[in-house]
Amino acid sequence: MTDTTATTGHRKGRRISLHVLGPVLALIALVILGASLNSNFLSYGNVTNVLARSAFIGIIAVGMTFVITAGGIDLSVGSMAAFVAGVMIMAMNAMIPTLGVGVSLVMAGMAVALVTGFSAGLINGFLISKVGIEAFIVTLGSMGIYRSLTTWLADGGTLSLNFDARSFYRPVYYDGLFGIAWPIIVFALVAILGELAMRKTPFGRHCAALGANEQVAKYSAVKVDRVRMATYVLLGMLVGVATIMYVPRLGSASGSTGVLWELEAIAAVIIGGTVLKGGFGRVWGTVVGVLILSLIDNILNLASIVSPYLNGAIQGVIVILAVVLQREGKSAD
Amino acid sequence: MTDTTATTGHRKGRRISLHVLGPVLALIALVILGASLNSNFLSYGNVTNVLARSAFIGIIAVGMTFVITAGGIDLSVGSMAAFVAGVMIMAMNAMIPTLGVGVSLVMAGMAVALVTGFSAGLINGFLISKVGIEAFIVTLGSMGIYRSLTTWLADGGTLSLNFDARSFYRPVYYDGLFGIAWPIIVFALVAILGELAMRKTPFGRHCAALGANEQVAKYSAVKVDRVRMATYVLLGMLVGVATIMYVPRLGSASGSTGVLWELEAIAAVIIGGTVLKGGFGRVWGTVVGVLILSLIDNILNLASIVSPYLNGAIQGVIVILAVVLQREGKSAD
Amino acid sequence: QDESYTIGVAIPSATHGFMGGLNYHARAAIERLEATYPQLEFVLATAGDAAKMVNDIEDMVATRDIDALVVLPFESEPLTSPVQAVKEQGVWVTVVDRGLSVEGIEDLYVAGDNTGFGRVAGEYFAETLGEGDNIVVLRGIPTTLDNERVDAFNAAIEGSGINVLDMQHGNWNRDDAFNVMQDFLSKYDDIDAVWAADDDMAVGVLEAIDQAGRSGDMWVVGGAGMKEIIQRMMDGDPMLPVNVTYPPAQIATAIELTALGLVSATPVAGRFIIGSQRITPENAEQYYFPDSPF
Amino acid sequence: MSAVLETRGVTRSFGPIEVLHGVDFSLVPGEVHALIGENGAGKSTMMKILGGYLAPSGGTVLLDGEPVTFPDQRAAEDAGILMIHQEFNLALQLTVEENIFLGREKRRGPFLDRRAMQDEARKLLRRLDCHVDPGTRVRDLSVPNRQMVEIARALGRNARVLIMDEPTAVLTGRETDVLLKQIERLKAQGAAILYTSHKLDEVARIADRVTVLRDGAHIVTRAAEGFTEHAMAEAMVGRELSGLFPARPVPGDEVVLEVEGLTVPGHVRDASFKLRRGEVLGFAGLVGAGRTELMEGIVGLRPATGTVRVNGVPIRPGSVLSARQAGLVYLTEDRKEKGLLLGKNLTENLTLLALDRFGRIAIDKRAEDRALTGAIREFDIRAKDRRMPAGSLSGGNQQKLLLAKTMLAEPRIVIIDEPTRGIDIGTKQQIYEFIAALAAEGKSVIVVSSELPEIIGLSARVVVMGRGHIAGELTGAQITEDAILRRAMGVGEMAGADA
Ligand SMILES: Nc1ncnc2c1ncn2[C@@H]1O[C@H](COP(=O)(O)OP(=O)(O)OP(=O)(O)O)[C@@H](O)[C@H]1O
Ligand SMILES: Nc1ncnc2c1ncn2[C@@H]1O[C@H](COP(=O)(O)OP(=O)(O)OP(=O)(O)O)[C@@H](O)[C@H]1O
Ligand SMILES: [Mg+2]
Ligand SMILES: [Mg+2]
Repeated sequence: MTDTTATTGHRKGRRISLHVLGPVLALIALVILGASLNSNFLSYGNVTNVLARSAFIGIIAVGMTFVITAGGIDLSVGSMAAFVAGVMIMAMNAMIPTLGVGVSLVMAGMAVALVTGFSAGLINGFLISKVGIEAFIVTLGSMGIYRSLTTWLADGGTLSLNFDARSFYRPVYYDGLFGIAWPIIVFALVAILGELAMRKTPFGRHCAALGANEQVAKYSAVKVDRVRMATYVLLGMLVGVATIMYVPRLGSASGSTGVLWELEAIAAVIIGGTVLKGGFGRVWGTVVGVLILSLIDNILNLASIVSPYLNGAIQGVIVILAVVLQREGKSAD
Repeated sequence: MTDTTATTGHRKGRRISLHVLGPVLALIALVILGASLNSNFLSYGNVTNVLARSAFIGIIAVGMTFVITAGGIDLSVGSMAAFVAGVMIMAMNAMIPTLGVGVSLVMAGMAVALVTGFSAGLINGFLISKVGIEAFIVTLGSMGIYRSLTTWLADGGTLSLNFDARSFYRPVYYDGLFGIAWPIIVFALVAILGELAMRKTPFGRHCAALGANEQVAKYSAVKVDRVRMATYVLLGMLVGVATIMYVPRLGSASGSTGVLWELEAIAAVIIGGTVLKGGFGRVWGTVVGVLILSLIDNILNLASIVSPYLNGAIQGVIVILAVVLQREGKSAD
Repeated sequence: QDESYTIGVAIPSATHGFMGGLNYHARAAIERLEATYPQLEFVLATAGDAAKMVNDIEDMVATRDIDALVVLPFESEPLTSPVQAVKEQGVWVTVVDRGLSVEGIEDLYVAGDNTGFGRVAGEYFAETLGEGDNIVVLRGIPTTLDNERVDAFNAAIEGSGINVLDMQHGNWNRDDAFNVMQDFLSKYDDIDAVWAADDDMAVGVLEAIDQAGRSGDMWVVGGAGMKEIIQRMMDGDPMLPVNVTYPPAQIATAIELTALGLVSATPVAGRFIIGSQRITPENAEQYYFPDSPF
Repeated sequence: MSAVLETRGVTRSFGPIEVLHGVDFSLVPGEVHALIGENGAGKSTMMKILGGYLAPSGGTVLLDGEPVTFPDQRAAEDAGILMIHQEFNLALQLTVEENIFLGREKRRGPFLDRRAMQDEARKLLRRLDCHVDPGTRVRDLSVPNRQMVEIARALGRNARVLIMDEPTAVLTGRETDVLLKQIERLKAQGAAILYTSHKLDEVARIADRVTVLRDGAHIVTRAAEGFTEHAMAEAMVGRELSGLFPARPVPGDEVVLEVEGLTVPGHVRDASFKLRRGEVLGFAGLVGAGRTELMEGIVGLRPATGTVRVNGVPIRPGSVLSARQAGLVYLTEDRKEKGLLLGKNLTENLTLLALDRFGRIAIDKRAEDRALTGAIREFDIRAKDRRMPAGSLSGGNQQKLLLAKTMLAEPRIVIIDEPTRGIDIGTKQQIYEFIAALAAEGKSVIVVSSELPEIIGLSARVVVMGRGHIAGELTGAQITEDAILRRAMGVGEMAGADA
């Protein structure tokens, strides 16, 4: 067995470079492709659009990186986002009479979103780490639960934020600082903090240890349950943050909000080089993964070279190709 | 030493029993619930309906059990089923002028379905085991590819089997032998063969070994790549078989055929007690899992006690509850 | 008299605004009818795909002994044989909106007018725009229904010289439409009008245009008369000159007619096509239903 | 007699580093050939090359005089070459029987012949005097029993050449005897056996020839006859060795750890003992006596009832962290599954247990680096590259890393389960000195070991366990192999005890 790991170790030098470069190369290739297809691709407006849109999935995917690194999975994030958005909108609408439309209303809304996300994450985390149910099942279940609660809250339709409140809140998506839109700033902040947490803090280490070998983590005095729980709670909070950025964009939420976000977030994490079975995670890789996924969509819209029916196929091929570049890393898993 | 083994044996007995009983208990509880809600629940008609419709997901889930046991995952099965159905329908329509409507047409259609499923599985398997790309990514990619190829083949609409051919083919879903519908017979056959293959053949053992520890399997002269490939090919073939049962039922395929089947199949496998990270699989458990999922839908239709918006939530809760019963098995993973 | 009936209602689940409205109207109609006619019982099932809808219908027949079925087929082709089988068991069948692929199965057909939906919009474009004007189109989820609408739209603008720059799928979804429109705006400097083919998508499109600061450059035609959009039209929003009806309330009509047919001797069989109307700021008030979720 | 397996000038590099430098070696039928050397000398690497698990970077391997390259495992197995790995090669989720026959399943028609396999598995294990049920999952076996399964697997596959990499490292004397008997039997049947062990007495007992490796180079091959243990040790280490055990430190009076009525369900009944400041307390017993489980129960790794007091203060049951905060730390016997993260680098492994010492919010990487430097120096960890994953260290060096990891937590009481498993004689001496020094500093040490000489040489007091309870306690001159074994087997306590 020494050999095993040994061989891997031997390859590692070479692999790490490819493992690291793979997604980055894919990203660069996409940027070049985009720029050559359309001169507006690198325009300020387009770049801002793509980055700002990536922010929701991106913020969630950063949290997902921790969950997956610690050997878990969360399928509920998309519907959790819809639910959090719905609750936030309803709460804000309900608070207008008391708080009026203003900063305090927005702050209260944000607090509601964070608390709801936190609680949702806590419930997932509790069922997984304390009750001990397989994460896949818990989050598959809660995915259905949040999705249908949202539809129910919206009475099958759309929950919309009061028009005045929305106009007041809108700049949180569309404005920014020094010409950089808020969602981009928040995403960057979350990514940087996430990267630091993963690489520089005991929490990040513990996540990786837990995902690599739970027994070893336990024998090393890591509070396994607590760390696992924390990953889900963190993810829930980040879903809350993503929602705070999402609601001012269109001011509404419905049962179809956030459909398939979970898959996109997980895909971004894996494309970024995090190991699906846990034990190794890379936040900046996730950011690259998110950007790759957003760019593919953007380029397909900008290019219109093929039948739109085939967009999905092209997406699929590019995703696979992006990962082929890092296939040398296979043995690491 | 004697003490030791005795203890171990003792523990095992308790654990296995809960692990085993969990899903079965959940199934029994659902049957009792259903029967108490509606007197027609146990009628021949309803039982046949539920079993026959479980057959598609069930047949696929049996294949998925092998893939997951061997440490893999396949997200593409739903869209693969749509694609196979589309190709089968187009092929049958194209062959009517030469073969006429008759047994030979149906046989030819079935052969097309099997070959298409086989090839699709082979491609997945090849990319995963030979090229060495993460299964999650390959099958996420091929999920998009098959889905959009189907839409493209159908030109955005629906591919329909020629009406005469459909009338001829229809009994393959609706008729049966000794009052048992064909899909039920085929499902039962697939399940029994699957159970035998998993428990009684070297192939099943090798799947488990591969999922448990790839290096060990390799060092034990198991042909790791070939076994892994075989699981995906088997799954592809079973998708073909499921499609053969599906087409006579609905006679058509479109981009929305088989949406979320992958999630349902995976959920059935996990509910049945197979370990998501590989190393242990149980085909009969999967069958129980599939039945649980079908029954939940059926019961929700029987009862109409709640807002249909909340169906998803009830489903989610039941799925989680079904698995809580086997949480004692956690340590076994 | 004291004979009771069960009516099964099978509709797609509320995955986008229009279907949300449809679900709302279905439930509202059922509540109303249950209150009025105690001898009526309803089974409502919503499905996310065609196979699930067939399952639901099978369950209704096998376990609930329905006397009538109101179905809005998720897709026409796959539902045809199962509904036919239901019909053969002597159950009254009402088909809503999307026709079955074999004629003459249903007793009652209540539908919106998909061709009209595309045509009415297209006619407005042809009237208002001329040679060399540029438009972009956001399509729905790839389905036969979407194809019909787009084909009719294309037919209506044919010969007008209007230049369709691009068509992409916005999947009847606000977020998708927002993204697609953002990209259209990056890609094309000169867009005169947008056909968003659905008011949910129109919401996303308007937001994207607003963000790009090009509100003055183009107008948008959505469809199906969502209340927020109608309200904006009533307020005279220049970006929303017209809208086209495609009432989600048609399901209520269908359910009510079916119920009526069971409890009374009123002959209700036949075809009711609810044509697509052009909504203008002037007549918008007629189409404004503040209580509907859509 | 001509060699079955031979190497000529075999080299092997991992990346840029060469770990075997042109080794010539031969193995003839009917001999037991021992390969000895320090940790990291290249024994396992050499064995893996011979066993077809690793390809040499240079030189040739000859089978029956013909050069061969084995494309994979199967090829080597087909040629009758089998290997027992130093680190286990078992799939934990599978059962004993499944592991033994993995890749070689017996079948009847297309189906497995489970009955035949179960029977044969049982027979093989019985030959090793090991009574685990073939249907047990390997995960539920103790480390020594896993080793037995590993051995049984190799025995079951009629080997012409049997390569055994430290098969006895985890076994007690009794099981070792059983194994050595089996080796004699195979030898008599004409098999060639390549054998490694750090227990030089075993080598002297069964080897016909001995080859010494040092730093990847071949030093000498000679007949075992007349090659004393002392000479072997010196040939390995390349310098003079003094006495193995340091002087036993004198314990103080103050009780630092008090275990009272500890029961670990299914494993240990009602165990009570005390540990004093500056004491080295030995725990002896046969395999399965429950020593490991008792220790795991004490530090909160297993559900247990009873009380554990550190310096008079009870620690929270079930919490490893609070045990550690009270200064009580346990070093596991199962380094691969419970000790080290094999895919992670040395630093991450080293600091995992004591991570809170490297910054609460951000980890001080520079301090970690210094800790690694210190650990490498203090424990003589031979890593060719500081960034290599722990799994690439030689077995003995992994054990040293594990020790370093435990010590980094600066425990006041340390429980070491099998401290010198797989460690070469030179380093053993260092570790013994280290343990004695710890005690001399006023720390307390519990040594759980299956090597009686180690227990006897180190401890001032020995607790003997048998069948899940404490069977006796020996101090001073009472501590002899015989006395320990008698208590462990329950002789005198229970007439005719068989275990
Ligand atoms: N995969 C690998 N990558 C890098 N170095 C390796 C690898 N495998 C082994 N080595 C190095 O090769 C050297 C020899 O290791 P080997 O395992 O053969 O030693 P050994 O003699 O068996 O030692 P021990 O007695 O500790 O088991 C060591 O320095 C080890 O770190
Ligand atoms: N995780 C587990 N689940 C069930 N049984 C276990 C588990 N771990 C160990 N056992 C059982 O407990 C018994 C006692 O373990 P073990 O042999 O390690 O005791 P010990 O006294 O520490 O012996 P030694 O230290 O010599 O190995 C083992 O034989 C094993 O069967
Ligand atoms: Mg070694
Ligand atoms: Mg032990």
